[in-house]
Amino acid sequence: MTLLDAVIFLPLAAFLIILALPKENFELIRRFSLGASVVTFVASLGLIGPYWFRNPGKFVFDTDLPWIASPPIHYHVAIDGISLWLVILSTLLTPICVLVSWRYIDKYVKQFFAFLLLLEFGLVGVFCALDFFLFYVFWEVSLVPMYFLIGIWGHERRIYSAVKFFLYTMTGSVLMLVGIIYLYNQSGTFDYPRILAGLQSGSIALSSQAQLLLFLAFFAAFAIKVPLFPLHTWLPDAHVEAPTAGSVMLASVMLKMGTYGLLRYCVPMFPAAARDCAGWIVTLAIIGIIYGALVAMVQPDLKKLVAYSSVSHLGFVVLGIASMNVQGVQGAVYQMLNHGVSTGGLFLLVGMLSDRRHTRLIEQFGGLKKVTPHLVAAFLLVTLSSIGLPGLNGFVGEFLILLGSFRSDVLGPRMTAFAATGVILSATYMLWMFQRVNYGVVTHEENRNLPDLDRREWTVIVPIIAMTVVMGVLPNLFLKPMAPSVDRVLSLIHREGSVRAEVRQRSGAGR
Amino acid sequence: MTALIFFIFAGLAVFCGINLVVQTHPIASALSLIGVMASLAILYLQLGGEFIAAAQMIVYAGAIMVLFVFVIMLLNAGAEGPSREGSRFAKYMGIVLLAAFLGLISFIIQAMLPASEGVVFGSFQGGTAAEVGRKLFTFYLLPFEVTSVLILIAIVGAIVLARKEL
Amino acid sequence: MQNAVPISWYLILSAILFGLGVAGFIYRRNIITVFMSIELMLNAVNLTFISFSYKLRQVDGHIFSFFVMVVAAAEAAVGLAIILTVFKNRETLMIDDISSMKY
Amino acid sequence: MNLWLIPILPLLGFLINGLFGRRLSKTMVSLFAVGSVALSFAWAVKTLFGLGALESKYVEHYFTWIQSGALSISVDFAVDRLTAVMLMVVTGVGLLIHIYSIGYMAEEDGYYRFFSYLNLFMFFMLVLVLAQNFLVLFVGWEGVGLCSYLLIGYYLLEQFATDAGNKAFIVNRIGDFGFSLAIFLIVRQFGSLDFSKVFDAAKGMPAEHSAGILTAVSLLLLVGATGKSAQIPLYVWLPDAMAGPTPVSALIHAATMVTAGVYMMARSAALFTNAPIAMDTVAIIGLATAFFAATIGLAQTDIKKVFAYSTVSQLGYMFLGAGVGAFSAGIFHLMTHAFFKALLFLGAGAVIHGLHGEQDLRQMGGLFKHMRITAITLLFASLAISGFPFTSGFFSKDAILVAAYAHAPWMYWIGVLTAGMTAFYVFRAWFLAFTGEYRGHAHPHESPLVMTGPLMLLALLSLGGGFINVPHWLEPMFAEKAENQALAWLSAGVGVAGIAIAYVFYVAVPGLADSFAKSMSGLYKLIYNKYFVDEVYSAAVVQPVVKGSRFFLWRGVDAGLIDGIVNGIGTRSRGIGGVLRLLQSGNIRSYAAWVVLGSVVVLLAIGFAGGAR
Amino acid sequence: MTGSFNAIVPMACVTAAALAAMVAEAFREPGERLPIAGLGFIGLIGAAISAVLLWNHDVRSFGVVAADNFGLFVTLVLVVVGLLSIAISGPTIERERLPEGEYYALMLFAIAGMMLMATATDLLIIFLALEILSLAVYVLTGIRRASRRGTEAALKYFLLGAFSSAFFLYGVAFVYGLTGSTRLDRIETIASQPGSALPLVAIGLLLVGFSFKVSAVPFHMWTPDAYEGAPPAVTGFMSTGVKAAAFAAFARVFMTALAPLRDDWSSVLWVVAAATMILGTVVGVSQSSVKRMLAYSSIAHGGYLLLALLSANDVARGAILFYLLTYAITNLGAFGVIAVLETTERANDTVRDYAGLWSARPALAALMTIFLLSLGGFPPMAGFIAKWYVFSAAIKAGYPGLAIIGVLTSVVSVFFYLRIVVMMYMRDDGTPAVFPPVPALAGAALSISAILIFYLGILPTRVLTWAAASLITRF
Repeated sequence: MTLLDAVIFLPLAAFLIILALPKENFELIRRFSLGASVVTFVASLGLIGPYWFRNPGKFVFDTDLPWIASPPIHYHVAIDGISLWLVILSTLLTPICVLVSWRYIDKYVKQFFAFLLLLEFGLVGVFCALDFFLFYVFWEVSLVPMYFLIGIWGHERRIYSAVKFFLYTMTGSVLMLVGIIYLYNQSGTFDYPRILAGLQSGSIALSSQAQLLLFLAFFAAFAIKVPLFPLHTWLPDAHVEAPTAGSVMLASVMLKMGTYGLLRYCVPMFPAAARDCAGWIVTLAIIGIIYGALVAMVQPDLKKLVAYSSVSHLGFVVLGIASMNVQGVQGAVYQMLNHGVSTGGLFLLVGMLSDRRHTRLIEQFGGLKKVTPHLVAAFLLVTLSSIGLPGLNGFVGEFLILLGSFRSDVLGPRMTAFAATGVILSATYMLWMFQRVNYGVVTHEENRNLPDLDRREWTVIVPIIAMTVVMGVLPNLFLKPMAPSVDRVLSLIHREGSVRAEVRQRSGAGR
Repeated sequence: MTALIFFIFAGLAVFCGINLVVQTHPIASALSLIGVMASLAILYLQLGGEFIAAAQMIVYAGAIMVLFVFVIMLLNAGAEGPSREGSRFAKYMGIVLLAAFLGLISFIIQAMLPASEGVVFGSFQGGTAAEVGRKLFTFYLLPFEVTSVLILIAIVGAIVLARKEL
Repeated sequence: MQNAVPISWYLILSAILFGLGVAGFIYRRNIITVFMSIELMLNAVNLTFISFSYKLRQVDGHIFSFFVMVVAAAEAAVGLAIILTVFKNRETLMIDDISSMKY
Repeated sequence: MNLWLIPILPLLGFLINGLFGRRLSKTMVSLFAVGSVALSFAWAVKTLFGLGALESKYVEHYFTWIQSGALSISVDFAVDRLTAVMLMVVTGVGLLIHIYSIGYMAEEDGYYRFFSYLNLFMFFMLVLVLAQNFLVLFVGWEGVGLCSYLLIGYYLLEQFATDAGNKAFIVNRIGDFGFSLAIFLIVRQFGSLDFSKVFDAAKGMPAEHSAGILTAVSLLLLVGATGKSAQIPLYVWLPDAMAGPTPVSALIHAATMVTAGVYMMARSAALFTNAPIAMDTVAIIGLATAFFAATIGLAQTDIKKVFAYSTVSQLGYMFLGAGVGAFSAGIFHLMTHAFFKALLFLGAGAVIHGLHGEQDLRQMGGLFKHMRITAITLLFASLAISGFPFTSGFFSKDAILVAAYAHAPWMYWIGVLTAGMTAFYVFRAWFLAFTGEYRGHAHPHESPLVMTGPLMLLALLSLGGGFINVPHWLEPMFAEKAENQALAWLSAGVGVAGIAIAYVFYVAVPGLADSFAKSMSGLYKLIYNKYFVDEVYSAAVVQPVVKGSRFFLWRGVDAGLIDGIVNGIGTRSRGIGGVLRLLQSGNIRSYAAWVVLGSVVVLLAIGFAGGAR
Repeated sequence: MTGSFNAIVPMACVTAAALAAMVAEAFREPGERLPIAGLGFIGLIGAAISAVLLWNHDVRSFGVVAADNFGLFVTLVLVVVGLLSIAISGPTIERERLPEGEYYALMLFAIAGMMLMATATDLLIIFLALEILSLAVYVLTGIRRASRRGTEAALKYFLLGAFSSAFFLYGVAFVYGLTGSTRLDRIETIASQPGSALPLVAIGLLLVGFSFKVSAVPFHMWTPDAYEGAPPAVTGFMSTGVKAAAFAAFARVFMTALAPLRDDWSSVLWVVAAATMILGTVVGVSQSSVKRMLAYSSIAHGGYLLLALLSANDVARGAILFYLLTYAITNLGAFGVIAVLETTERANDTVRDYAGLWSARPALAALMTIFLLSLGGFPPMAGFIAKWYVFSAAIKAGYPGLAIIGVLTSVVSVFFYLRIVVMMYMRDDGTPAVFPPVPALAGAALSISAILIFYLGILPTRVLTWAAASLITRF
């Protein structure tokens, strides 16, 4: 029983306890969920320890217990410098989501918070699991509560969106399931490190065609989750219809399951196939970046705009991963966190606005700066972080990713230039939106007396703001612990001789 | 002689079978079925099935068919009316499928037994009541007991479904 | 015996009768006749058993057809009871009328 | 020497005012805002004195910012002679403008907001100036852009102000796009972003290797510089940026931020000088911008717009200077421009302030008697920008023009022509505002001392700033030459001629200007409407992108195609289901037929599989 | 040839219970309430105990009944089916005023028949067992005599069942003719001789007969109608029990006796399995009656089982057994919820009727969700492990294509399971539906099912080990 186990199972325990709480006592339920999630968060901070002090680069907090005897399925969890931050991101955002739902959720309160904690359990689990079977279980476990969060507490078209979300992601994940089973049949184990070692040593021999198909099976699941163009259309719907907490968890953490999967499983296991497909992946990612930005620009709905911006931002992450060098990958991981913080923050703020006005249409706002200055100030900061202003978090990620892709042999300068236009476009749509919402005169009477941030909302937004600044100014706090792990992943990716020598030299210079 | 008997009764059986299918009144069909059964009983006898031929007449034709006729009478079932919209699929596909099915089975039977021996009356005499009884109560004891349960179920079922009160 | 009938002819006869049973099932519209078609099919099977029994010089086939008869009797009891309840509910024995549940 | 104090002080001012300003009195806000900049200025002065002659670069290392693989980017500040000039300009002019703003902004609400943004700007500008590597420079670069955005949109009730802010930011982003690609290229080539390392490596490169890569880097950097310094084709944001409060125009859009491009090119001189093609491009862009902006300036009626186009034009000069290799002249002009252009704007601000917000020259006139200090200080600034002998502009502009002549004489001639136009339109503005009869309806009054004080100080600098021999000071950094007294006098003469023509048009023979404009109405309209560049951009880029995104990408591809396919699979499979369920006809006979069909198929298939055994 | 009687003890227990139920009913005073269901429980538990005692002993009786682990596992599954079915039958019997004694007796007889079918190693016994369970289930289907749909369902089921039995029997006849025996061991011996002349027509006809009972496409036509018309408890019973028994026999025949001829039947079964999975899910999507929808889902699940059967490797055997167990629990749970919700006034059978169930009966809605998600194959529910096991078998056997069809159809199937979930949780408008109270016994059964689903989903090792150990004995 390590600290990690505690972090994984605390939310589950809290979930079960909430189920036992009396359903009329809203305040108790809220307080309990808050307490539980905060405790989880604090516990998860302890996970940084080994990375900060010794920085082994390999998996720590390793727990490997047999779960199902035959086939040999283990409860095998551990984290490295990459998953560490994603775990912390999940645990950080959960209490925030609890807080933001405090008053907004007024029916089925108990179930809401229960689902939220169950979701946390699933998400944390996904990032820690090292057994494919376990991974898949967590993967799907996280799906169900989100489905309910959207479907029960969402807005008008919630059902369509919830079902779309569910089916879309499930389609991908079942293909991954086939891949997992196939891999098991070849290797006789579900243990990720062992499979990896087998693939590396050649003791699990796969034809290149099999590798390609397996890669695609895994890729399908992850690409839908990311989501990569053109598999993204579930995302705007789900985001728009979800309650604020749902949108936040979805955008901030759930999408990262896809990119995390790519980085952890897809590419390191089948580097050759990944390299073969890299051109396509990169093309899709770049299309996603530009396309998402352009479509975001013309959205009339705030949440939809943010949702499409996620498509764009996640395109950057995929780009970073596909560049397969140290800057690209570090940037990708960093951008995952950034996007979690910034887009999470945006959804929180948009949620606060729509709580006040019960609409998310941009044209229904305008002139808020005079009415709710604090909220708008926070909004501005988060917007700036989202468009990658240097000094705030978004910049570091985008910089590293683009740098990585620039230096990568897969992408190179020309592709990178295309991708970098996304930076221009992001400024365009975000600032335009910001202007329409906050500047000008108040055009709708209803907006004239909106309340500014209250104490609870301050509590929600301050951590986000703090994170944007800290991550922008001191990125090394985060980069340093992840660096050895990223190096490990990269050494896996570049393990075969198929990499052209000059390329290796070039990326070696940067390492 | 054997061949003659075969042809007569096989022909009768097929005729009655066709009649069963063609007749629109259930009583006519029932009587045709009894005809088939009787013809088959003769053929059974020819193949050495003394016991089974008797059982065919007593149990099948005698008991089961009487039940049928009884129900037909009870329900006062008349001739089928003019054809109403039924299953067009069944109507058109049926005959094709049937032909295919028959052809297949016959082909397979021919292929299976290319040079089968001729049937000689009396060359197999294992079908006597004694033989049947001996085997039935030793080797086939369990199935025999099982059928008792089967019949019990049939009784219970029939009662449950058909009893008056409730 | 030159003019003896080969055993396969018996089998083909049974196949024809089986086919006629199937035809009756598909083409007859009165439920009772349809049910009788099933009996015809069972008879055809019985003939197959007996024929094989002759060929194998075994009594087992006879016993099988005896069991088939028992089964047929049981089926008849239950089946006719079901037909009775259907008739009570609908006052019809036309099989095409019994199709309220579909799709 | 704690260089970090220089930018951090304004940042503190920003934090205090930004977080608590709402609750502080205006006095306190001004105290923190101006005080922090004053301290920063003082600390800068003290530091520079402490560092003395700055024979070599002085570097302070603080912490590693980004460490990724072998690439390590640290937050370092450095001072060399170039930085020293910039530091003084930024903190000095910045301080004056802060003081001025106390008066100018006194009536505005959101006072604290203004000062906090201004302080934030100072912070980023100083970071930009002090940066010792490209990325930190980039931080400052984007940061000042942000502040520019915020301050342009300061009057946030006005649609055009916030539009202008967006435009500024986005156009700058286009420039930054190039800049960031340049940074990537530098990393790829040199493995570092540290100025010393990169420039040493660049200098050490054999020419045949260096030309291509350095040209590429330089051109990309140039893209960034054109964005920030409002050069063709990205100048369009600057005139609109005048929507911000006037002190902002003075500080950001005249004196400091817009010159960042020039500074950056001067900083990267080691790259540019080895890339002749890039240098020529810089010069041509600068020259073209100078000329075209000047022509536009001829016909503007908004006093701030006139000065805005003049800023664009003057920045063109600086580019020209850089492009012909006269970096020190460029920086020199940068400094003098900071003085006189800040003064022009502040003076214009004083006029606007005195007229309660009126900016249209046609609504002014005869203001000399109402606001003498403003008029006189503005006159000095106008002289300086016109290159009137022995004013600051005379020295710096001529340094550039002389260098241009040495590079290519035709550049010189265009430059001189532009100088004439500059003199003309600046004095046109001055005459229209201060001479003749008052045409407006407000009650003009002179500004308080807190505003006129800075004006007077800047007037002094505009007049005497030319005697600060910046080129000499920068000599160790940029090897330079080119002295030609005759040419200098010639261009000064053209300037004086421009002033004279303006006098004729607007004072001596009133009405001449109008008839002249009428006689050339086509050209006039073209110029008055700034060559319709904004319209062309809008029609060629903005509208297609927005409309295309809305109707093609969003409605078409996203909702139509992709979701169409997805939902299509859904409805189709439901449709298939709907068709297949019809097989379930409810009819027993049909079911039986299916069973038979199945049997036949099974038998046939098994027959085939078994090879008809 | 009699040998030990032990192998038939489990079914004897159940038969005895059935007889006891009949006797009890016969001696019941009008209006008196007797715990007849309790008799059923006793009999079933007796069967379970005897099955457990027989575990690993590989006893056989009469040469035709083999109490090997495979059969015993199915027996235990059938015990579970029986217990749950009886438990959820209460509301229907009560409401429809059905003859309690006969109802339970028939159900127990059917279970006995199923057990016999699962353990039989002789085609004749399989046929007789098939008839036993079929006859009982026909009657149960039509036991609501006054219901038009119930009787129609019974008629359809009966006629088609008898029709397909004839096909099956015809197949048995051919097998007999060619091997001189109906015993599986004998058949296998002959089948494995090189150039064996075992008639393909026999295989085909047996396949048709079994396919009908497991409602594989295109022999599935009776299923939706019969499931819709029968009382929900009976539907649950037949969708699980009949399926389990039929699959056990199907597997026993095809995985042992006809295994040597695998090449001949595997391609047909491939197509049948694919068609079954696809049709079951695709048509299920367009249903509005919950029972009908679950009928199609049950067809699809049959497809997954066929996939395991087709794979015919050691994984597949365990997979079939585990799948049968989880499917039995899950599906009975779902039908239990339906049974509980039915009222005399309202069938509450359309998807729309489930609107607002969550606010009215949250526990019931939660249970239904668990059942549906398990049917959809979601971790950590048992259905996931089961599906995973099946696909695992398929991939191992070299049928990745079918496995992909399987996973994709399971996605589609999730769509229609979700429709119910959507209704229960997300549609809260409209008039509040009237839902009857939940009887204690049924409620307990449903809760236990849910717990079992989680148990099998989270800690499946023990049961998986049993299932994996249940090899079909070679004779």
